[in-house]
Amino acid sequence: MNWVGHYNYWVAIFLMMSGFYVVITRGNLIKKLIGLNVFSTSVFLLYISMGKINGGTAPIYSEHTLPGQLFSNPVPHVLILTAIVVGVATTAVGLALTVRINERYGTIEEDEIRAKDDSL
Amino acid sequence: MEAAVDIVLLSLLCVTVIVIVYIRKLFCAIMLLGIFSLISASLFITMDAVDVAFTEAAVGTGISSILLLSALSLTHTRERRPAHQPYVALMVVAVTGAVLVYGTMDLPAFGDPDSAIHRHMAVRFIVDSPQEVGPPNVVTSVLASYRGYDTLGETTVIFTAGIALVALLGFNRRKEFKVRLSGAQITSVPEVPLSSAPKVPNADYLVLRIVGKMFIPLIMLFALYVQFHGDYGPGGGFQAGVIFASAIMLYAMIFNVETAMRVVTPTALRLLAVLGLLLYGGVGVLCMLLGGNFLDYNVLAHAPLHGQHLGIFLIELGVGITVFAIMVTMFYALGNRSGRSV
Amino acid sequence: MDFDLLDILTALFLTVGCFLGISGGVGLYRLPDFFSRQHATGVTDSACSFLILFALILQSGFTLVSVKLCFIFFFLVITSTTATHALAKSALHKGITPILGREDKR
Amino acid sequence: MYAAAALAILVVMALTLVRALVGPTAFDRLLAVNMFGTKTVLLIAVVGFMTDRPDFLDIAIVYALVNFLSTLAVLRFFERQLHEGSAPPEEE
Repeated sequence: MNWVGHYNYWVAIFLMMSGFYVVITRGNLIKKLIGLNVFSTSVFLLYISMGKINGGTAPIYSEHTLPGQLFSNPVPHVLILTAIVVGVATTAVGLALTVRINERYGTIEEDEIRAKDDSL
Repeated sequence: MEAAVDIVLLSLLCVTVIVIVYIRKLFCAIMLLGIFSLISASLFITMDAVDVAFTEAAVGTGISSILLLSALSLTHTRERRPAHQPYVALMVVAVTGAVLVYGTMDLPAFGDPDSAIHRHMAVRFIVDSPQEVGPPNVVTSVLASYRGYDTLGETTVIFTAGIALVALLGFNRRKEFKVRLSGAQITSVPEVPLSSAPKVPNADYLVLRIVGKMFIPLIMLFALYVQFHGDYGPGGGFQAGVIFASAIMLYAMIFNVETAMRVVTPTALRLLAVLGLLLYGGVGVLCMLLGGNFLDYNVLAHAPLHGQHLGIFLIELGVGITVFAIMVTMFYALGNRSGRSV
Repeated sequence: MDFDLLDILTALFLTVGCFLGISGGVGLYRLPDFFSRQHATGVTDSACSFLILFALILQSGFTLVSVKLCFIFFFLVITSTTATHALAKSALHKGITPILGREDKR
Repeated sequence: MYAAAALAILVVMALTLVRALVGPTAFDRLLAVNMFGTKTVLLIAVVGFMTDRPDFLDIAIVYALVNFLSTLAVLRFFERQLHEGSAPPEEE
C-alpha cells in the first residue's frame, strides 16, 4: 500500500476534518461558512482525484490527442463543475442570513445570539 | 513528474488550511481562502480536470471573496476567543478522520487505470460521445446532453438561491430599516441617506478607472468567447456567466454600486434570470413538441448531430444568462445592504 | 537528443525567469517593511513572467498558443501593476509609512 | 525542463504562502495573495506545456484578467471601514 497512491485521499480527509472542526468549535457564523467552504472544496478534491488516470489527459478531443489516447474520467468533472457554482450560491444565502442575524441581534457570535434570544 | 507537482500543491493546501482554522481575524481568513481556491484550481489542472479548474478560477477569485468581504463589512471583522476548550471536538474530529482514513485503505491507488469507476460509464461517454453528441469536449457533451436534466436541476438550484437572497436582503436600502418584533422595537439600522454619505474620492482612483475602462469590455468579450467555445475547449455556460458577472463587479468596484445598479438594473437582472431558465426549459419542451423526449436534442434539426449541436448551444446560453443574472443579483443584495457604497 | 538553438534559448530564458521569480519570493519573505516588499515583488513579477512566457512562446512558434501567451503576458503586466499601484495608494491612505533609512542613521 | 521550471515556481509559491500566513499587516497578506495569483498563472502555463496539452491556456487568461478584482474588493473594503469609522481591522 504505497502512501503516494493514497496521499490525495488523506489530504482530502484532512481538509474535510479541518472544515468540520471549524464548524464545530468556532462560534462566529462567518467563520463557520468559511469552514463549510473548506469542507466542500475537500469533497471536490476527493471526486476529482478519483477520476484521474495515470498517463491520461483531459477528456477533450483535439489535434493534440492521438487516436488511441487514454482520457481521464469525465464524469466526476461534470458533477463538480456544477457543484462549485451551487456551493457559491448557498454560501451567498448563508451570508445573507448572517447579515440579517447581525442586524437583528447585533452580533454573529453563536453563544451571544443564544443569550439574547432566550432573554426576549 | 506531475505527481511531484501534485504532492507539493497538496502540502501547500494543508498548510493554508491549518492557518485558516486558527486565525482569528476574519479578514485574513478570507484572504487565505482566496489562496486556498488558487491552489485547488492549479491542483485540478494537474489532475486533468480542466473545466473544473476553469470554474474554480472564475468563482474563487471573482465571486466568493467579494461576497464574503461584503458580508464581513456589515458585521464585525474579528472573531471572539472561543470560550470552551476544544479538546472534545478535537477528539471527535480525530476519531472520524481515523475511520475515514481506514475507509480509504481499500480505495484504488491514485490514478490506476483499472479502478472500478473507469470501466463502465466513462468508457461509453468517451467512445460514443463524438458519434452521438458531437462536441470534442466530452465534459460539455456529458453536462449538456447526457445529463441535461440534472443540469436543469442545478440551474434551478442557483435560481432559487438568488430568489432566497433577494427575499432576505432585497435591493431597497434607502428607507429606515425598523424591526418590529413582539412590539418591542429591537434594532433600527440608521440608514445614512446617500447624499450625505462621504463621496468616495473617485477622483484619485484615476489609474483604476482608466485600466477598468480598458479591461471591462475585454473581460466581457472573453466571457462570450468562453460561452461559445465550450464545445471545443474548456468553458461553457457556468464559467461564462461567472466571468461576465465579475466584469460587472469590476465596474462596481471602480465606480460605486449605485452607478453599477443604474447600468445593470435589478429589474433587468430579474428578467434575465427568468429568461435563462425559460430558455433551458423551453428547449426541452420544444424537443417534446417535435416528437422527441424532454431535452432530446436529436429532433431539433434535420440530422441528429446538428440537433445536438444546436440544443447544447441553446441550453449553455440559458445557463450562462441565469448564472450571470443570479451572481450580479447576489452582489447587489450583499454589497448594497447598508446604503453605503461598496 | 540534439540541442538545437530553440531548446537552448528556451532553457536559458526559463532558468533566468525562475531565478528572478525566486529572488522575488525571497525578497518578499525577508525585506523589513511593506513598501520594500512591494518593490521586490513588483520588479521581479513582470520580469519573471515575461521571461517564462517568452520561453514558452519560443517553444510553440506561430500557433494560437503563442497568441494566447501574448494575451496572458499583456493582461498580466497591466493588472498586476495596477493592483500594486492601488495597494500602495491604499496603504499610504491608511497611514502605513515606509521605513526611511536605518534607525541609527535617521 | 518544464518540470524544473514548475518546481521553481512552486518554491516561489511556498515563499509567498509563508508571507501570506505570517504577514503582520493585512496589506502584506494582500500583496502575497496578488503575487500568488500571478505565480499561479505561470504555473498553469508551464504545467500545460509539461503535459504537452498547451491548449488549456484559457484558464491562465481568466486568472490574469480576474486576479486584480479581489485586490480591488479588499481596497474598497478598507475604504468603507475608513469612512464609516466602524471597527477598522486592527493593525498588529
